[in-house]
Amino acid sequence: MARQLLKGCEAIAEAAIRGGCRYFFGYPITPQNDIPEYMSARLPQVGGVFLQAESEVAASNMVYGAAGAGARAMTSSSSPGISLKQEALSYIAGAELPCVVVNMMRGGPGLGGIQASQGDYFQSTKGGGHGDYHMIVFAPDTVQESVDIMYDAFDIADKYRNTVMLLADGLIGQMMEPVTLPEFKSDAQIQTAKPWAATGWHEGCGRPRAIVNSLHITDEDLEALHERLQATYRQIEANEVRVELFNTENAEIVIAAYGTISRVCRSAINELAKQGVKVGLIRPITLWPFPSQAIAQVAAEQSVKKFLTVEISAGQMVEDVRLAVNGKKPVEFFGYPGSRIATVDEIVAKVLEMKEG
Amino acid sequence: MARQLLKGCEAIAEAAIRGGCRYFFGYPITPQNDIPEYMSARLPQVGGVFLQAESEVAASNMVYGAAGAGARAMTSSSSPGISLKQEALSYIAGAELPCVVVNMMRGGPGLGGIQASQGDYFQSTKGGGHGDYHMIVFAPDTVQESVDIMYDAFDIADKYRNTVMLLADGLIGQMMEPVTLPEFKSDAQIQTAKPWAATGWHEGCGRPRAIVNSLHITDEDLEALHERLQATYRQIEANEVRVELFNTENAEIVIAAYGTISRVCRSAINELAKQGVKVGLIRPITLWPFPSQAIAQVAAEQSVKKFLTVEISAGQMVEDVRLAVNGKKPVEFFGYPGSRIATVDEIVAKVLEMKEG
Amino acid sequence: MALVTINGERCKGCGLCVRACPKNIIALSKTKLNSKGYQIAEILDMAACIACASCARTCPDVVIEIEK
Amino acid sequence: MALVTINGERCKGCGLCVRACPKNIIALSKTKLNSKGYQIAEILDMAACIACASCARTCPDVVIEIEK
Amino acid sequence: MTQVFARTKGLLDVDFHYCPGCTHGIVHRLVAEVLEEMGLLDKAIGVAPVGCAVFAYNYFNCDMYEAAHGRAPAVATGCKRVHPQNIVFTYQGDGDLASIGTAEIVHAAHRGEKITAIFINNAIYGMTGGQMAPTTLVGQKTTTSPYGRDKELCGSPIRIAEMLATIEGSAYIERVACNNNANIIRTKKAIQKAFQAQIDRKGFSMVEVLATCPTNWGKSPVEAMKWLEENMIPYYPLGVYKEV
Amino acid sequence: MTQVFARTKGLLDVDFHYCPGCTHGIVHRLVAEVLEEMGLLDKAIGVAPVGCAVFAYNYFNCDMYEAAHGRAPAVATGCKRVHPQNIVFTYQGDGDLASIGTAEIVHAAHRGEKITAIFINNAIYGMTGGQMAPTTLVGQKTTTSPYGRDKELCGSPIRIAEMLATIEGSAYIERVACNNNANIIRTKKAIQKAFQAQIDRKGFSMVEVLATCPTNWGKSPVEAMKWLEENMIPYYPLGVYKEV
Amino acid sequence: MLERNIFAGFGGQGVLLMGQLLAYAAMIEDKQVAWLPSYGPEIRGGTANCSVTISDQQIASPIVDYPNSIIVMNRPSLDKFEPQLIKGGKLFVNSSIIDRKAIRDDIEVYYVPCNELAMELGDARVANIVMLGAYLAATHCVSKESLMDALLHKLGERKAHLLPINQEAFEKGAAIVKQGK
Amino acid sequence: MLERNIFAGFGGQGVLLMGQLLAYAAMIEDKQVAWLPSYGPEIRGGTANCSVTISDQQIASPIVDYPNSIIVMNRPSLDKFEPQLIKGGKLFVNSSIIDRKAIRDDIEVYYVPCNELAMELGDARVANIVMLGAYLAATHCVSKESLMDALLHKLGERKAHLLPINQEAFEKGAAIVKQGK
Ligand SMILES: Cc1ncc(C[n+]2csc(CCOP(=O)(O)OP(=O)(O)O)c2C)c(N)n1
Ligand SMILES: Cc1ncc(C[n+]2csc(CCOP(=O)(O)OP(=O)(O)O)c2C)c(N)n1
Ligand code: SF4
Ligand code: SF4
Ligand code: SF4
Ligand code: SF4
Ligand code: SF4
Ligand code: SF4
Ligand SMILES: [Mg+2]
Ligand SMILES: [Mg+2]
Repeated sequence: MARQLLKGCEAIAEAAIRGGCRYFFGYPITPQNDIPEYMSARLPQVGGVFLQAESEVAASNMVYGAAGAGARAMTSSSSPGISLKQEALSYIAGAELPCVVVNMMRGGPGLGGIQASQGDYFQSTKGGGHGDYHMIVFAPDTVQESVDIMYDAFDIADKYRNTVMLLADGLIGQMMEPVTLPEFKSDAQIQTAKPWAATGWHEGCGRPRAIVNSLHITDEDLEALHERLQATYRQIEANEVRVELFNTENAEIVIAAYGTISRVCRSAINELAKQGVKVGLIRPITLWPFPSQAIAQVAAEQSVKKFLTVEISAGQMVEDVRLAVNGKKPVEFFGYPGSRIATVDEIVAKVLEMKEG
Repeated sequence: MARQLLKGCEAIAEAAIRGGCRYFFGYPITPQNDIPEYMSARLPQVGGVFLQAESEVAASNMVYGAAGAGARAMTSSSSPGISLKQEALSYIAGAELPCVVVNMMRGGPGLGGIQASQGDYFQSTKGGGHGDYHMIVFAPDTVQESVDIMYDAFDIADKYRNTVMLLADGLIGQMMEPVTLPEFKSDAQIQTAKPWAATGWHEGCGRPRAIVNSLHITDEDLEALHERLQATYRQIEANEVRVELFNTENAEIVIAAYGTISRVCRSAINELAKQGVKVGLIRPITLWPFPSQAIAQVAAEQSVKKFLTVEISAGQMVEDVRLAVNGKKPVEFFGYPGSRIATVDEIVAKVLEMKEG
Repeated sequence: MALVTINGERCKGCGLCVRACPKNIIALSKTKLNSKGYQIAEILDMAACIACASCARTCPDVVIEIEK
Repeated sequence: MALVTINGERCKGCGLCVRACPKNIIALSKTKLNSKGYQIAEILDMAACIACASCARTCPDVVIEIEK
Repeated sequence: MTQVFARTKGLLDVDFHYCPGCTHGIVHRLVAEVLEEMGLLDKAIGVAPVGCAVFAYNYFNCDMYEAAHGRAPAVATGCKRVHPQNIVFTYQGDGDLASIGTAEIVHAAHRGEKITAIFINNAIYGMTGGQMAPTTLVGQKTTTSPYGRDKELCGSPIRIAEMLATIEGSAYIERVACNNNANIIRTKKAIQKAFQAQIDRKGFSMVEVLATCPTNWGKSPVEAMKWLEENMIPYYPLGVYKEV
Repeated sequence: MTQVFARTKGLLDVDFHYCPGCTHGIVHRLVAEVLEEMGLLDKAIGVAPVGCAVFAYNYFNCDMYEAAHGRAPAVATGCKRVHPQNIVFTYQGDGDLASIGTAEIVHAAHRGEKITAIFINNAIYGMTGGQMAPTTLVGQKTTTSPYGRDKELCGSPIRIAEMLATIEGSAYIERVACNNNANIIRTKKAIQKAFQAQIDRKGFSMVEVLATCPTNWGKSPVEAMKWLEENMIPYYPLGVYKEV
Repeated sequence: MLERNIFAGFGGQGVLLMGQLLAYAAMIEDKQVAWLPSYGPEIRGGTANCSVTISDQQIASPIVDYPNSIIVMNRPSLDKFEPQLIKGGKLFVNSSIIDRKAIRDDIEVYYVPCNELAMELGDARVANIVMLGAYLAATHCVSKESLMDALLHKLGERKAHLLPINQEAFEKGAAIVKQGK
Repeated sequence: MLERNIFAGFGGQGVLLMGQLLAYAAMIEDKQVAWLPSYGPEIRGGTANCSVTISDQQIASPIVDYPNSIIVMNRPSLDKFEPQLIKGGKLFVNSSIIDRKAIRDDIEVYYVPCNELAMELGDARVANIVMLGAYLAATHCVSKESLMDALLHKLGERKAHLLPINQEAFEKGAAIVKQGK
């Protein structure tokens, strides 16, 4: 299949459409405007609807409405806008609705800057909204991987009736790389049965009356919801973990990193290899569920002496790495919070320092 | 001093006023309505202002405005409302403003129910908003402790130019217990120097022009902000950790729990003591900064075989406990997510089971 | 003649039907409480009823039915 | 006589003053670029200026000052 | 004998949870009757608010949503865009629609969203225990205006029908009251017209219903009706504010 | 020689970051001049929006805030309540005020908040690269209405001045334009009156300024002015909508 | 000493107040106390209950799983709470409107016709105080004086004239228990 | 093969496009490629730059810390990027508007009077293509044919008539380098 040179945001938008997305509700914010802009031009061509909402709050509640109506709906935004969606994301979890959300992170806190950042790791993986819920969080490191993830995101969301988030630093969205776009999914693939969706109802229409709702007023109801959710989360943890291991065999030091910075680490690893230092890379592709088992396995390797987590944040994923390593090996952190990006040189130096120390 | 029988919410409100709060911006939501209601009656009596905002979003931005104007301002809400405040909380962090926020948690996700819950632990401690920032999070277990914390909350907020959050399950707010209220802080204590605040300016007025702002547009500016913030956080971690240890000496099993459920655990511990089982309790009073050191010390004790974290959530604080214990001892979890509350019997049984296993 | 049926179990004794009746023939029972403890509305003089349905229209709990 | 001073370094060559001048005596320079590369506005015929300040009022970058 | 008045099939056969004399019940019945009479029940999709009517999903005999506080118009928009042939309505209180949900209702109107909003203005936050609403009258005591609503501090109550009528996209806007027989009949007509505007795809429609909250007003249901007549109707004039 | 026109002390002596011909600069100057002339600079506290005017805090010679997108009225409220004797104003774009910040501006007006909003309606989202605003005209092409704004899909543009004028708490509401000398003078007068309303504690005041965004309209600054005259003014009639 | 009580009844029966009065009296006596309402789901109407824990030591859990005493003012509350009472615990039943007897035989039961006794005093609203009188006569959890102080505090100046009738109600309730002995 | 390039200049000089053309050409040749704009702070105007990494293997970091080649279209870009070039790297300077020479002597420098050559062709807008011609003549990073294909793709049908002038511009740039040799 022919490769195309596409900007990350545009590739993501096209992949979403080919993966079945027909409803997009969004609000402008840099650096993800190419997604809504692309959608506004493209969705009408495939019989879909693009709507610019009055705010991120409204956009995410429109997604709730469209998802509850049985559609494949998504929204995208960047950090401040994603913060505004937290209530709705929690409602979507409480109502067990499937949808897809893109967060093209920028530097925070506050208005911050639009520099590349991974400062929203915790917000995305631990639940920025209230209550006990999880989103399935994917963190691609290339435009092609963004496409591949987005293409299947709606299937996964539908399967678990859960939000799928694509979490990327702004670089991924602004970068152009050659990509191979997959074929459009067929209508049959797209139109999953959703007997719980609000579509208009009458007695005898073959399903119970739909109530799309996140209110679970009695202890019993709320408990039942939590039991369903936790069961779903266990299933997701069992089925959906994705991770890439690179050079971990016989590695002395293993770096954990995701997204763009993982590519910088890869360069550093190549560099170190030239110097005869064996360094491996664990690249979580799903941030939740987190590839704890894979990390624990690597941590159990004799050869592995230390871990280093590199982030474009002040040390967030490092906690999950530490939890996975569980004290078996030291886990260090290197990175800057959401403005500066650690360079190959810095990472090399850090690794060499760890090797000495 | 005379004890008074007060509802948690009312006691918190009165303590805030005595601690210097003069501006309250809120929006109704159960189970914290007693706070704004009390404030609406009481603040005008002390020359303060109560304002019911049009939403939680507005309320938190009014706090940003009032805090930026140099005032001691607060807001309070409950889970869904707190989710709506995430953007503003991130802005407040980015602008380095001091303020106080109460989250009287309820069951989530979504509209959930108003049952007692601790489901917002992650949101509060890891940053529910975007970007790398922290709030100082207090979790009282009695009405008196709520009062004591709230009374000093504004001092701490001012000291670090940071948000202080009081995080409690709804029970704390609804419960009545005898409390001793502290005296009103003096005006001198309340009116900390805030040369950065917007108060009206002219050349030669003795301070630079105030710019209350969370936009840090250049890499250098954003980096400088992060350096300041991280330095502040390290200072807070050094100075502000609060934790209560109960019966940890020679304990075989140590329970970690905060808020109301820690009191249930205490009953369980008393019960177990009667059966000759030595169980200790670590009760974090600050959830961030987390008492990791204290836990690590306890984990290092010979006598301690296992840890048990008990929560009214699906297992959130347990991660911080595991990080602190760092693999030295097994850390188990018991609890229900935000509806049912583990009973004394259940905790006793769980501990006995751990003792066997 | 009209027949007004009040579903007593669902009546909440709010008295709005009493106010609405142009014929003043509805009253809250001094004696009949339903299982929730509400005083039930009663028709005092069915013969005087003109089946205008004012009572039913105002009843917030939709407990009144009318035939003619 | 009026004196119109244009701060060339700050002018962005937007041409709004050109449009605003009732006397049509302002034009963008074909030759003078400032350090940011903008064509600077120039007064072609200062004598004709009536000091109406239309140009200054419309200048978005507040680069025009007028004396009389 | 013929049936003069019977319970509509638009309502499920369950008890309302509302307080005695709460007018939410009256408006529920009217909406349900209109849906039934216009043959819309199998096309209708309703959106319950956060407010005392939060359980509306248990009462209307059609597919329902429960939306986040104030966001019913956004939820309805998401639904309507997916099912343009269905009839989508929101049912919202004054805290929900006129306070936290201001942006959502204004922009549903602005987009000319083909939905219908039933707006229950009872001048108070019912569910949460009687706090001040943007519609609370000046001087009215509530749990967050314990000294009476102070105009200097929090302004005069907002008139939503008038405000939304200025927006091009709104096709039908009327304010009614459910205080007596005649007005209840008018309320039903207004609801009919609002749904008709949606069917005709003319744009956004809203019916503002002046309502009571006996519990939080601290009045008997009958006294509450009188208070509504004497205080609310003068400030909130009834009538059609927009019809295209 | 006497000074006929000089740069106001209300502006700091720095370059604007705006595009060539962007009318934000004109309105900045007018606000700054009014503050200086009314002797308000040492009392004034401004709130910059998120939008192209985000850096307004670098330009106005008084204490300033930068607020979250759309929340300037809430921030201004927080500030004004603490400093009732100060003069607090917001400066907001149409994305900021008429879209995401709808609830905040409506309720600032509703409370009769003693603040002044300067509202720059340039029919587009400038800063983020020319997306559709609620004020974008029907048919206007933007980066999110690439086929031109479709009335059926997203309604007709919202008229904010008219809408806010229906609210009791608003004391002064005027719509002006900055397209020519006469209108610029009128704009300045409107800003004066708006601040005066605040000084007199009459309530909320707002000046809506029809403005251009040459960059995102894809027009030269001069063409943009013409487009404003030919397209915006007819849809957005100039005038005083509220004066108490 | 560690007393765990549950007060339960209909919304309007003043059960939350009963608990508060007891809690207040205990505080006057310098005891530790925790009053906890069940503020449950946001549904209107229905039953209300609160628990009051009194101790001379710091109170660990304020949640009452195993009450020493249960005071039930209506039938649903009896049905719900009777099974939770500890063995040997005390059950106070408002026999005016509860039409059944206790089922358990491993507890002490007191039947108090609260509404009737209150009506005898001409004020149905003091039924809860009647019950408190009975409760205290049986448990001696706090002194009568402390309870009267608590009552006075709650009534405030504006309603201080209601003290006598409340006192009478209290005595009537207490008498029932003393008679029973 | 691993080529790391930085293209830099004023906003209107088409530097992002230069990078995209190179990236597209590399893709046509089945190479791995990553184009990364510096999309920096949300401030209007100022300079623009992008980096293009080309490799026959998977590209690890798309961020270019040490470029092999630097193409600068204005003076600020020269000042900023010259120090970053690797030893022995190639520096392409738009000598039409850059008034200084390179400082370093451990690099290869090509001075290309892009604007003048473009003006010779009567279209100032093709200055960037002139530069691309020079760049490719020196680096042979992709073939001329691939670049022309890329150009044709970018121009699209509507602007296909502009291909000849672009080709000429390309040749003019290439000639400068070849002459220099
Ligand atoms: C985000 C959020 N804020 C606040 C609440 C709490 N809340 C529930 S209902 C309600 C107001 C209800 O008032 P109204 O809309 O007037 O409806 P009514 O009960 O009067 O019918 C509020 C503030 C909530 N559930 N969610
Ligand atoms: C919560 C949030 N959403 C979106 C943005 C992105 N954003 C920045 S400016 C802007 C719109 C600016 O448009 P407008 O208010 O019309 O101002 P203009 O630039 O046209 O003057 C947006 C959507 C943001 N910073 N924060
Ligand atoms: S139908 Fe009319 S007359 Fe008959 S009882 Fe009802 S209100 Fe009275
Ligand atoms: S209106 Fe209905 S609920 Fe109210 S008293 Fe009459 S019958 Fe009963
Ligand atoms: S002052 Fe008036 S006449 Fe003179 S140059 Fe300016 S616009 Fe023209
Ligand atoms: S209006 Fe100002 S910036 Fe524009 S050309 Fe004239 S002087 Fe220059
Ligand atoms: S609280 Fe008010 S609005 Fe709510 S059900 Fe009761 S009477 Fe109705
Ligand atoms: S983008 Fe538009 S509004 Fe923003 S500075 Fe440029 S011209 Fe002005
Ligand atoms: Mg209401
Ligand atoms: Mg704009």
